[in-house]
Amino acid sequence: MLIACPYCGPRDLSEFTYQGDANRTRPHPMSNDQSAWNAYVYDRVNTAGDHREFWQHSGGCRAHLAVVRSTLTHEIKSVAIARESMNREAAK
Amino acid sequence: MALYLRWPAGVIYTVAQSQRFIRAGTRMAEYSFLSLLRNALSGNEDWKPAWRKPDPRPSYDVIVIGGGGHGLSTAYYLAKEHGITNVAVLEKGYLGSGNIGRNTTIVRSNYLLPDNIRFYEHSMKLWENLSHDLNYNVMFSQRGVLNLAHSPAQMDEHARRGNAMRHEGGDAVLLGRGEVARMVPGLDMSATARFPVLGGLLQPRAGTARHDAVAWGYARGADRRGVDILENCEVTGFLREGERVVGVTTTRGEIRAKKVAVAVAGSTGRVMKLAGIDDLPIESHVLQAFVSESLKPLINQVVTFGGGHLYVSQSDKGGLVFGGDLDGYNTYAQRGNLPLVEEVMSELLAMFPNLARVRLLRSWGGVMDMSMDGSPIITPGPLPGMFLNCGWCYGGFKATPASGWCFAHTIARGEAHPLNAAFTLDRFARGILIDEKGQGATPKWH
Amino acid sequence: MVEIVSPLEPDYRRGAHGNREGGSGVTLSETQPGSIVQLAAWPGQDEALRKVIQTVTGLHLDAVPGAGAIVENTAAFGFAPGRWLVVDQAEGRGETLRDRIGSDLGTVCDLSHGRTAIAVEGERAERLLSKLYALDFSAGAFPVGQAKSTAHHDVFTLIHRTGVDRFDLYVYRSFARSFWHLLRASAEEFGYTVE
Amino acid sequence: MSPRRAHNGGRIDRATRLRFTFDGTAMTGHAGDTLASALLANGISVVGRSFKYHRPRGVFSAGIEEPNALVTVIRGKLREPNIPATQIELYDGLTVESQNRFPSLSFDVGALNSLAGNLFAAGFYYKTFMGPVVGPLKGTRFWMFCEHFIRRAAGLGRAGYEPDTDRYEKMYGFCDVLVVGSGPAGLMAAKRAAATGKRVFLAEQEAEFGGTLRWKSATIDGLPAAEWVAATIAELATLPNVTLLPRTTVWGYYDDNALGALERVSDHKAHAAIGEPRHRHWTIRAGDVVLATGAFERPIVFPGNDRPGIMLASAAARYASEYGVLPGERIAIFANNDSAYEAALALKDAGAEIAAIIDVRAGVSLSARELAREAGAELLLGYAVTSTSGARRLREIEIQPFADGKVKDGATRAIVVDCLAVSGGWSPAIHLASQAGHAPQWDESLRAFLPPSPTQRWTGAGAFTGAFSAAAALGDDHAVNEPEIEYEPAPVFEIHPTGKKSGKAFVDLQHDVTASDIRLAHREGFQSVEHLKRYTTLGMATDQGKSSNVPGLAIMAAARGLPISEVGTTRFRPPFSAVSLGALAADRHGHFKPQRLTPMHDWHLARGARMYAAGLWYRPMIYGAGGETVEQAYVREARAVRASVGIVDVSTLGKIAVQGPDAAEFLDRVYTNMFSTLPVHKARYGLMLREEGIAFDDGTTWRLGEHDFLMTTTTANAGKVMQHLEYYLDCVWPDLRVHVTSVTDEWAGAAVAGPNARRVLEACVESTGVDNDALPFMGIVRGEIAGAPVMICRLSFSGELAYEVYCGAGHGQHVWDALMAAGQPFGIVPYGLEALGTLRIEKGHVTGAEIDGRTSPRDLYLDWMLSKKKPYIGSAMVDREGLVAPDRISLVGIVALDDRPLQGGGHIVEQLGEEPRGSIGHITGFCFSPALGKYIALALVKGGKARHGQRAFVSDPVRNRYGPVEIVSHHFFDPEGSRMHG
Ligand SMILES: Cc1cc2nc3c(=O)[nH]c(=O)nc-3n(C[C@H](O)[C@H](O)[C@H](O)COP(=O)(O)OP(=O)(O)OC[C@H]3O[C@@H](n4cnc5c(N)ncnc54)[C@H](O)[C@@H]3O)c2cc1C
Ligand SMILES: NC(=O)c1ccc[n+]([C@@H]2O[C@H](COP(=O)([O-])OP(=O)(O)OC[C@H]3O[C@@H](n4cnc5c(N)ncnc54)[C@H](O)[C@@H]3O)[C@@H](O)[C@H]2O)c1
Ligand SMILES: Cc1cc2nc3c(=O)[nH]c(=O)nc-3n(C[C@H](O)[C@H](O)[C@H](O)COP(=O)(O)O)c2cc1C
Ligand SMILES: [Zn+2]
Repeated sequence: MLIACPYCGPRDLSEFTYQGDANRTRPHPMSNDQSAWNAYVYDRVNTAGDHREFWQHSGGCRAHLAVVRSTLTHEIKSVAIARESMNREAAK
Repeated sequence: MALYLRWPAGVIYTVAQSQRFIRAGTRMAEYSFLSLLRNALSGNEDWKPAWRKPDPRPSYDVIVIGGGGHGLSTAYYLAKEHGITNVAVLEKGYLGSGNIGRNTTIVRSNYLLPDNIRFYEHSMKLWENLSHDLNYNVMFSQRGVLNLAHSPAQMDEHARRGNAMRHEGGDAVLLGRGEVARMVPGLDMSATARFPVLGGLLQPRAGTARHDAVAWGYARGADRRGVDILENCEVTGFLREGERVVGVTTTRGEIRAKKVAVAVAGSTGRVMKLAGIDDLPIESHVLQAFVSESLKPLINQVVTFGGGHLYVSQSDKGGLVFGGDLDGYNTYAQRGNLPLVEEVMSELLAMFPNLARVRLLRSWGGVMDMSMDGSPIITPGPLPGMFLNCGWCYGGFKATPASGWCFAHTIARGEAHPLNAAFTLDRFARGILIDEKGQGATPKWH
Repeated sequence: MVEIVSPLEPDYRRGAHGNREGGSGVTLSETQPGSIVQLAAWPGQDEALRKVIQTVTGLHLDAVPGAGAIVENTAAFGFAPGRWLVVDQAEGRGETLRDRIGSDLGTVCDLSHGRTAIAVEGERAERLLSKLYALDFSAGAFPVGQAKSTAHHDVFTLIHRTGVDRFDLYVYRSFARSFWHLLRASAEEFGYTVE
Repeated sequence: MSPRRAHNGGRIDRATRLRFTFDGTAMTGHAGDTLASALLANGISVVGRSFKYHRPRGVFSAGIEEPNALVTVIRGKLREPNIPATQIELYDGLTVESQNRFPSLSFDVGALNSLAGNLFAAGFYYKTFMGPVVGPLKGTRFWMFCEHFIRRAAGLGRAGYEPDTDRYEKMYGFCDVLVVGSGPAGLMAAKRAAATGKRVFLAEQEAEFGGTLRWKSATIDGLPAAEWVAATIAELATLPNVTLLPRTTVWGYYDDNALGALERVSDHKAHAAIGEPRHRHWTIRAGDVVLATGAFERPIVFPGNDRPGIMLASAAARYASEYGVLPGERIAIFANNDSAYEAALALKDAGAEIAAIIDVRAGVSLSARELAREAGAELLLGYAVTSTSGARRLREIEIQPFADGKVKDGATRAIVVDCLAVSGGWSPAIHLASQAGHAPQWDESLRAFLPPSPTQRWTGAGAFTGAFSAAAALGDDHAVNEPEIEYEPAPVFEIHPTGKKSGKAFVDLQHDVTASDIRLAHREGFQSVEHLKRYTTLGMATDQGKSSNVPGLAIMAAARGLPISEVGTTRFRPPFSAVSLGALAADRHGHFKPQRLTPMHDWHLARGARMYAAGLWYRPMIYGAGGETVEQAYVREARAVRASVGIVDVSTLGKIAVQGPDAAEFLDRVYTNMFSTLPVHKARYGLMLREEGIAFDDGTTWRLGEHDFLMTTTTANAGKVMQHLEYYLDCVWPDLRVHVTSVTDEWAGAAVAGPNARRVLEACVESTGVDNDALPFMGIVRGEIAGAPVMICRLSFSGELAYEVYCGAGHGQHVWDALMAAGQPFGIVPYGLEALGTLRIEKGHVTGAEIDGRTSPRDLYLDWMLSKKKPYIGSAMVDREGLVAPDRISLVGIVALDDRPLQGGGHIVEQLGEEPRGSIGHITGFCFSPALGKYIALALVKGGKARHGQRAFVSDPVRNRYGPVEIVSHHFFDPEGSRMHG
């Protein structure tokens, strides 16, 4: 696989660490809704198809990337710097 | 090697015994040395299919989705242990096309946590008699599984595990450096090794089995007890009456059933979505495996590396069969990527520097149902009329007999057997985790 | 000032090594800068931070990922979103920068002891590094002045191309000696000189 | 007679003689020979034995698809098994051994298996060897007894136990266009791409470029094909944008146009040059890939088709044209297509007699007839070979009339030949294109699988695409003169004489899979191609069925009564051809992991430290003071700390700079306890959980400034904690203004501990006081030691008065020396991990053995650290029923009541019985406590505190250690902490 880090450019899979499913939102820290926490920590959509996920460019700039990738073909549909895209989403 | 000293008397005894037993058996198509000989003389023209290829019936008592090891053994034990024979196993491809047909064949019960030890120890006992039970040689070879230790702390961890097994009645031996060196020639035993070998934990009764034979043997066994095995029959949806699951739609038509059991390993996410269950504590990851060209006997046990994640054994055909870590990302593609191939080879050679001139023959991948604590799920539900078996991670091949045995019990009785009582879906919410590796909800690390 | 001891001692052997048939393909040297300082900007402060770098070092950095520059004894380059490394042969640059960078601009982290700087120079430099990193070292893909963050297995490395056939590598100090062995072994077929 | 070197012809260097040995017999060949051509030239016909029946086998092909002629190459003590003789370039001194025979190639006891052929039919082992159900051989014993012999009979070559000391290497390559294969199609693709200025790689698995053109009779632009190749390559070699990679097999096609390629750099040399690797493994990233991998000729299946002397027609022609070797003197051709006629002519030109061309077709093209005439061969149309004879080598073939796909009864005719060249049509080498998983398409006219539609950026060219002529491969730009050939073969894959017993007809030569095995598989229901493969092992040998798969599938299709297109083919997988494991490990062979060294590493070694590998780090375990046992050493070291003062290297602790206006808030979220209240110049012990409420890591964090913290982590978890923090900052709380940076390597650390620790510091620290006021417990000061700036924090892991002294790593040794000198008057002792462990166990501090990823903070009695005032990672889940259950295993102390050592991993039971049963927990760390004078341990035991004061037993069956213990508090020593606060 080749992941196009928005900062570093396209890089080999070996430089990246998969950081998991990006479909989950962490409940509010004060929330005591156990089922929400359980869903956040343990449940996965495990999509067969385009999957939102985090990768860290751990052997590079170390930024986390928000990636959409097909779990059927491994084709990468989009990549963004996670911190930026998270902040953008929060701003919306 | 004491076995060989006894061999002449032993074998005569053996052949006589087995023939007597087989003659006493009821069915015609029994496999034995004599039937082999008889057929050889008549040009092998009379062999019958190992299992029928029936058309689906409109309904069954139980439908088992997934013609892998677990689905097939479930059907077999439903018939054998519970007398439920109006059963169909639905397989989307050819039988055994999933992980049962692509694993590194290691069978062991050297677990740390009591729930796992008991379950896998039960499996081990079933393995020890499986070829007889199925009248199919699954080539279970109890050649021993040796986990190497490379630091005093790792020796202690192995001791903890070995002791845990021994306290549950299992077999485990802690070997010192010298014993390991004698047992496994070729290992890098030099003091300058990056991860010097200090010793290892041996489970003598553990070993390997011929993976395909397990699928075929269970299929034949189930078929002979009346189970319909439906290949090229992909489940495409579930029939529901309210909440209740009452059957499935397939590429070979609609099939109804009183109970529908799901045992589709790496496809769990996809199949359960068909039933409207979108979220499960499961991720699908690819695990690659490798086989070298065929060699004369070189490695006589299953050996695992403690300085990384690697296991290797030699198949009876002579290929070194080995694997390492997951590629480490969600995928449903049965193929991996190159960096992991290189990682696995580095680990193998760190352990066996003599193997650099051996050549890789083939590599492949399987899609694993990784659970959030690394332990399986065998449970009624999550919908009425449905039963779920998944979460096998790297380790479901060895579980094949016990998984089917427990799942059959669960399906027949509607509730878990004590052996699988801990393998629930709600254990995560309740915090009763069975986390063998202590890695938490990060499936790629289990 | 107390001397900074190199982690490469005692394996730093000056002179010519390896296959000498085709002459020396590369030169390896530890450059021992006195200051290696990381600057990290808060979102939106990149521009301001690059200005500070310019005032302090006189180096102008373009607003593109990995942009770098070098004069005499000073180099600076970006290596991650909002992060730059300033390298100086003189000690104490960290303090100067810390004084100039307020907490609303970003942070300063002194890594002068924590990173070991190794220069790889020569005709075969690109080829040598191609053995270690999954990077395209050709001039088109990796122009002079540019920097990249990468890794050779466990050895995280920042690479700054400081010449047509010169690359400055920054590796974590604790890994440096092990990495040095590998670098030398990899250079053997070209013949190499340690300066 | 037999094969021999032709008097002239071929492109070997007849002037250069090379010596080699085969099974100890000295022979010679020429530069340019492969081992296969040299063996043939030496008249060797039996080169190996087959897998199951141990049948004598000869050279069958001239390329990578060789199923038979596998040998072991020997270099000194190193053995390289299963190498096709067709792939070994001869060099002076080459030593090879034949395989799978005992005691010798010409007499092999295993060949007895052949007699029991029907018994050993496909899958026979599933039906027998199960042994008795009762008695001493019940269970798996009988099978394992048989397995012992089966394993020895199976397998091919023998690998050695000697570590391979050769060098392997990695290389990353980047190009715009990667051309795989250098036949006419590949050469043209490379030329065209190069002309546009693109960066081009041209990879060819063989030693020479040119593919089939090296031995084809064609002329191109008036030049003999081989000369045209040489000219083209010479031209490409001058271009700066072209990289030529001979001896480089592209073996794997991975995602996003990443291809694996194996370059055999020095296998063909007697000695590698200095620094030169044996193999180089390339990862090539290509913008586009051109697959020009050609095609494999396939055999026809007929009884007795495995005799030495029977080979592929193109191979026979190649031996004649390229190597000047005649594979026989009197040769027959057996074909279902025209291409073999060209081979006939080549063999004739090289000096062989072409006895006959036997073609299953009733009629052939005019040009084929012309070729047959030129070859001087009798043309036998509508015939098939139905049996062969000859002991070690082909002597005679028998033919019978053949029509409508069947052998016709009637007269058989015998033809005396010493070589039979067979062609059953061609299969494009679509392996790389298929690896990504798409199914290849069956082409009914070519009777071959063609490449699937691309899933990645590749295009195909030449024979790979089914365009089999050189003219097609070269395109319109060149004038090609070659025989006109019709490539559509007759749909005949197997000759199956009915009635008479005519011997085995092999499909997979290496694995001895016969046509009747395939029919048996069909009969038993193993009809899917994948079942067929697994049940019979068809195509699973070292050649992966390159020439045999299609005939095998065709036989199954016929048995099922289906067209081949519906039966399909088995899945292609990497590698395309076998790759040395050494090449894949590359530079990590012999250097698996880098070593991480602290700045004081050399000092430790010089002081006789025994080092301990902790992850990638090396740390002193004990310092060897002449002949001490480990226990004596650590007890001495620990005692010295309690009595006076000791010093330990703590540079390996993970250190992370946490900086920014929100740093304190961030730490409040990641630690269970509060950090925002920590004053500047103070440190605090912190505990981190995972979201699940399970303990993750612990360590002290120092507040160096309002916005500036230095976090320390355990050595083992440093990387994980760093990643954990980065994840939360990037993905969960992206709004926080915090930067984290790994500074582990920036700081050297030394802990000075013991009642005299302060005096040691007083003797060497300048620019700051270190007395209780200036430096209270958990305080931090900055100063200098011997001119080097230092940062000192007073904290204790040992329970003694202790300080951690941090300085720039490059000053580490300098400061350490100064501390040692200052400690001299107090008898300062350097101590290692064992003593460190001893001191911490006496104090009841937890480390990795207790924070093992399964324990909750309550299990470790760290609930006092769980803040009630704020949420933190894990706070929401730490109270789940499973984590607060009373029967969880919790931290306790253990004292051995029998004064014997305990060990980590030993279990604790309430009663000792016959059998070890009833574990209630296990020991996590143990030591001889110099402070208590007893063997003590920490343990995780069900019920924890509630058991204090109880009697129990250690039960450690794997080490055969049993004995009474007492369960006590884990705070063994100075529970009030008076010493460290003092
Ligand atoms: C490379 C590798 C190495 C391994 N090594 C080991 C090992 O050494 N030891 C060990 O114990 N375990 C090992 N495992 C794990 C083990 O193979 C699996 O856990 C186990 O085989 C899973 O159970 P199964 O056999 O029932 O799964 P599978 O064989 O995968 O069965 C599931 C079946 O369900 C079918 N299916 C899916 N969807 C549908 C549908 N919609 N309709 C109908 N059918 C469907 C699939 O086609 C498949 O045949 C390994 C796994 C892999 C991939
Ligand atoms: N019936 C026939 O006579 C017949 C059939 C097929 C091909 N051909 C001949 O083949 C030629 C077609 O040209 P072409 O260029 O397509 O094929 P080619 O066979 O001439 O060249 C293919 C080349 O690719 C190399 N190769 C294959 N796989 C490789 C890999 N994975 N890595 C590296 N190298 C690899 C081979 O070693 C070979 O040199 C014509 O000359 C034609 O006459 C003839
Ligand atoms: C234990 C084991 C041994 C294997 N040995 C061989 C072998 O000797 N030769 C071979 O070609 N493939 C071998 N394979 C791999 C199979 O050919 C096949 O790749 C694998 O079962 C996955 O199936 P797939 O490639 O069709 O997806 C082996 C697989 C396993 C699990
Ligand atoms: Zn990046």
